[in-house]
Amino acid sequence: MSVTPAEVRLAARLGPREVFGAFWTHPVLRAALKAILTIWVTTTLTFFLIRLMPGSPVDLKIDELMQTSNGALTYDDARAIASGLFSIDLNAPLHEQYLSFMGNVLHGNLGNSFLSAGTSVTSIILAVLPWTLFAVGTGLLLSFSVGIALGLLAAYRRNSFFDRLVTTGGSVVSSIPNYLLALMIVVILGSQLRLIPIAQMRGAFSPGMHPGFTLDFIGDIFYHASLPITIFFLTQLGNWILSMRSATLAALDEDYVVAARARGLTDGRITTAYVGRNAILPLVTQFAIATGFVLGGAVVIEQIFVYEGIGLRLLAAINQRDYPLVQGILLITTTAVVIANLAADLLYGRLDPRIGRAGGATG
Amino acid sequence: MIETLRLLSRRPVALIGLGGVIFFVLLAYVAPLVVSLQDAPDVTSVYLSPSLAHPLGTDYQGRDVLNQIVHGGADILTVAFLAAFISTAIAVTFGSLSATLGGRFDAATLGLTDIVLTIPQLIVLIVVAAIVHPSSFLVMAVILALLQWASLLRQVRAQVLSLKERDYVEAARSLDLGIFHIIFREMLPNMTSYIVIHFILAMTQAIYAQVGLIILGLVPLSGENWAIMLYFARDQGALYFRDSLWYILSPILAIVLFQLSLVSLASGLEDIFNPRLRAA
Amino acid sequence: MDPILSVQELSVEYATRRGALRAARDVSFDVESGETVAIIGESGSGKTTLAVALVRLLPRNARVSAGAIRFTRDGITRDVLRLDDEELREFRWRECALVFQSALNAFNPVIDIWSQFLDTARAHGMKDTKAVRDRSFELLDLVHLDPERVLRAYPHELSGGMRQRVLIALGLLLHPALLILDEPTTALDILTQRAIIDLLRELRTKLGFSMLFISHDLSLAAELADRVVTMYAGRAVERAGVEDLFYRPRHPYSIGLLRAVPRVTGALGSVASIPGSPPDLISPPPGCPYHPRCPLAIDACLAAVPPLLPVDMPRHDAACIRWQEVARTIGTAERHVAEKLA
Amino acid sequence: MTNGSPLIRLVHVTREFKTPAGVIKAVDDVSLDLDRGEAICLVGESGCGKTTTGRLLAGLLRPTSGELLFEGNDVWRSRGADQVRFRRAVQLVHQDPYASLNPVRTVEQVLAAPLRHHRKAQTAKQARAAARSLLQRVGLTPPDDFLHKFPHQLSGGQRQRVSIARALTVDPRVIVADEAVSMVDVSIRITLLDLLLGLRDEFGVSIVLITHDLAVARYFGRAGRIAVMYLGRVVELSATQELIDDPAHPYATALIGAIPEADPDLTRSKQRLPLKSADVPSLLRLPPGCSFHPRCPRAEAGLCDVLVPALTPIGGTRSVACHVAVRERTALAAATGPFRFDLPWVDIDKSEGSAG
Repeated sequence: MSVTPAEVRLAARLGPREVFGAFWTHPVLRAALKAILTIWVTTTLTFFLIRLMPGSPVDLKIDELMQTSNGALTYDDARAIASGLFSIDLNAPLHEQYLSFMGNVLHGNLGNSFLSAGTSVTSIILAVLPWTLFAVGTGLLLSFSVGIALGLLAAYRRNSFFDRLVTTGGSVVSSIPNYLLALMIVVILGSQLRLIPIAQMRGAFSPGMHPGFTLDFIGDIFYHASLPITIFFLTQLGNWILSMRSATLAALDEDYVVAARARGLTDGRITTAYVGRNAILPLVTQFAIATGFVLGGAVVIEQIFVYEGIGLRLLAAINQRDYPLVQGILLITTTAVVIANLAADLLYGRLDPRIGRAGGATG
Repeated sequence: MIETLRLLSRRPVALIGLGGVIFFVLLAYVAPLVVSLQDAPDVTSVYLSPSLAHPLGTDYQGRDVLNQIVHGGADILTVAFLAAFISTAIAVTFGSLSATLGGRFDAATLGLTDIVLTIPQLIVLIVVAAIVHPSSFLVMAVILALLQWASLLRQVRAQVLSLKERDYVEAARSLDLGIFHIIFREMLPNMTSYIVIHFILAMTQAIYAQVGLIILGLVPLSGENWAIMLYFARDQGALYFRDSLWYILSPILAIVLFQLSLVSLASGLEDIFNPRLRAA
Repeated sequence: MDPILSVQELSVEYATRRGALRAARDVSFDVESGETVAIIGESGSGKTTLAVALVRLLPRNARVSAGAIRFTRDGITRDVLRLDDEELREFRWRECALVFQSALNAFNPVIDIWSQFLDTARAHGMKDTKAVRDRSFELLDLVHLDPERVLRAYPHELSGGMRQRVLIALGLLLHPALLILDEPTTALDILTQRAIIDLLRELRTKLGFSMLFISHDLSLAAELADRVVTMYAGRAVERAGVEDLFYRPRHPYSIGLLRAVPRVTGALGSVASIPGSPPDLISPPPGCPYHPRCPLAIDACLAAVPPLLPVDMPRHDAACIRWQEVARTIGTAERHVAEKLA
Repeated sequence: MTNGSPLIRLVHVTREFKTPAGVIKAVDDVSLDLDRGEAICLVGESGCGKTTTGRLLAGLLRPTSGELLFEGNDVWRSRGADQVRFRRAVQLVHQDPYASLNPVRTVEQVLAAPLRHHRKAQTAKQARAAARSLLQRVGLTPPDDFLHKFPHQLSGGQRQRVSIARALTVDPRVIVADEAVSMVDVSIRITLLDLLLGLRDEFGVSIVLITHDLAVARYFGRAGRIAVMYLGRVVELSATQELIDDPAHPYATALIGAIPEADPDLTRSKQRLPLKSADVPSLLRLPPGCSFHPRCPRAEAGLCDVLVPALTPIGGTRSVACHVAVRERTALAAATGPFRFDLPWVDIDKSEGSAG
């Protein structure tokens, strides 16, 4: 096969930027690249924040070590001990510290916790992360499905009493910060009316329960997660209702819906395949954004309900200055959110043929 | 402006929102000038129920709750306003620059924006706040702003991109009216409504994040504010006492009502500025 | 024999903040079997409102305030305005298919074309997928498209002309007696428009349905129509056979429209716009709505709305009290109205 | 009509656009001259490059290659005063009357801004007086009824008149009207066209009317020329009446034949040139040779699908870019073809490249 001059020129120009450019234009690769870049930026940011801030955790630890030893340790001794604790060589130049840190991260080694020496950060995270994902995921999915149904209904019965009730209620509840709603539940339903045994519901599951696929255990974890789930459900519900309502209203005005009615399609088919399917599209992307937001909110919620998830652990780590753990948790949550976004991107491509089959140029 | 107010007056929700916002601004900035701060503890009157002397009861140290509510708004509102201002300024400046300059600057801004949008912002905020320990309004506002400029930037950029292609902007270019005319006379007036609405929503976000951080105790606690009241209410276990109801509910309601006012004002304005409604 | 479609004194109102907007008023016309009727008028003349009112697809803020729509097929006459929801659903598309102005937007963007054919067939009780498929193939062949490829495609993968043809094929799926086309070629290029016009003419001869099409484009009416209804400010102001309307118009507005459109070939003639602009439909002028723009208007034109009455030719009606003056200036055998008027 | 010094010239201008799916040539090797006071129409279907050509003429787009000359100077190489002079000399009237005026500015603001900016009016009072007379000129009378109106208070036709008045604030030499009447009501199109023609007669303004509607082009350009474009190229350029009566390019023939006429006898008896295909090729995948050959009933294998025809003079004011038409018409005129040497070799390279 002969090589045309054009191909030679193309080959010569395949520098990093061209390769990067090619990635950037392909939708799936682009989403993946963005995901990796996001994780890298967050990780790097926290690395430098922890080491370079005035009064950084490393300095604080050194101070703490010197103080607790009542002068027995010199600054250098304390620094050496801190070095070991952070599992980085504080004497090495910063870029080497950074490279070795990133190397460890790539190998899945997030270091060890300060406090419980010898426990890996990874194992701590693995113990608490599922509970948060369970509560957040259940709450989000519930609010998403209920919100979509109510939003659709509200749009169909535009300006009815039901519509006003649902939209006003939804927007009021969603403008209340979720942790304040949590506080109100604790105060009013828990302390004042004593309808909910707040103290019993702490933790991810009851003491003495054996994890496993038993009905008891599953019931128990739902019992313990019920308050966080309720909060995530209630505070997200309004957003879904309002978004779905306006997306449905927009879809109802579309020519293809009028055309479908002109074709005599049944209302059921029009609602599901013509109105609903198109209205839900923009909400898929919103779902990913909501994941990040709700996961962040979980920190405060878990604190209020004392639910043993990653948020509670993160705060404990912050208060105990267990920085490797803080860093690890941040990395993992970022990854989780980024994956959710990636999934949403890919799902969107599948749901909307106009995106998925890019390149099929119109005439 | 007058037109806006006239339209506003026809929307009860927006009007209630506007009234609420004005009420809270007066409460936070003017009322403290009238009512002096009473922060002396009085152990004989802990957790009193509402009465004429203490319309909202007293706290765990016997201090008047209403007095604290009056004095506890300014900090929250100031930080929220500053944060919204900074993030809006960043978003508008870089969003329009990005759209106007295009090329690598645009690509870089857009890439960064995409990344910031994907990061779980509140968690990063918690970690950053824990490390930085923001002790001044400005630092606090900057940290909050740094995490919320991204979505507005994308929208401003999209707006400018679309405005740039409008026929009337092209006409202004070909009439050689100059870049200042194009930006300040042709484009910005078409974006103000949009920016105002997002400014208001940015304030609600800043309040959400700010109060959350304070309740978690991640921000140095000094002075009086609604969020600090809640922090101490939790810290002192007031959540679990039956007679502390008003002490806890007061700051919660203050924050919630202010948020609600902002949100209804924003949605009212949105209705008003919506060209479809306006044309009708 | 009864006409397929008979519209009598139809009025449609939109509720707006400023008051009731009367988009169509006392409009009457018939479509006979096998006949093509064109409704022409400018934007705001109420012609699109009329089209959607015929299959009761008006937007929420609009309602039919008076009149009757009768549809007759195989000796059975139905009053469309009295059909209940289920009867109406069955009536739509089976008796009367509506081909929309913008064919791209008439298809659900996230479903492929085959599913949209199937949806339509199933909604009208055609359960046999194989039969639907055969019928779709047959129709797409008729409109000169590759059925295999088109049925698998999503709407955005087809060009504007192809989508318009697919929509026409879909319109014929259930053998309707009447095809309503709303500005069927407005968004299309000239050569594509020509292909669609030729296609419609060919299909009409082959399949023998009636057509009602709605357009601002006089030349389309000249091409396709047997009879023409001119609309102005929501009213039918003239109703005539196509030759009568183009060569022997009896309403000053029809003349104005004819003079406003230059020809590409043939004599250029005298071309001129109609002075002024269409009236506000919420508070229209008293009397004849056209009088502020009409060169022949007299005081009597302000007194009352002129009814649509027969003029000096058979099956030709005009809503103008001065139609005789019009006839005097135009004559009865004039080829080019515009030249005569110059 | 190239009488030595045309006002504006496009010389072998090409304009490419990057799209996600690849680079397209919206305008490919177009040359066009415009004299003082001339009315020329660019006609073609969507995607033919007529709008891009108009924007290139107005200096709003930079050519990828080729030159735009204004009074003999290369606009994109000139600086300072020359460039400013050119900018104001060419003004645009857009298609969409609902998008061409800023919704938040009154008619007076729209007209006063350029008057004040370019020192044609020193005070607000002078600007208002000038705005009044401009409104009068474009037929918006009495002007005081319009000065304080916002665009949404005007009809489509009135907005187009304001757009024209706005263009006149800087005393332009050329007005490029891009589909300026296609979105206004049928009944008032002719007055708008007459208004533009009046400006030409009164001030000697040259006018480029871009339109998809040959009937409009014929009316407007009855004393001028028409350039027919297809997929980025000018395929025929002729005096209007000649082009209508006797089109040389098969595409022009097909187009004229295909247009329905507002006259039942005329339109039903029209001669039509049937095409081989109704599908317009994508600009991304242009066929080699003449881009019309896959649809052209007169295309010759081995010629039309290989060589790109250049726009070639065939006598009088006429030029056509068609191998077959050029051969027939020049044979008719008993002229031998020196034109073969005019074939642009660059394009032949390209067509071979894309064929291989």
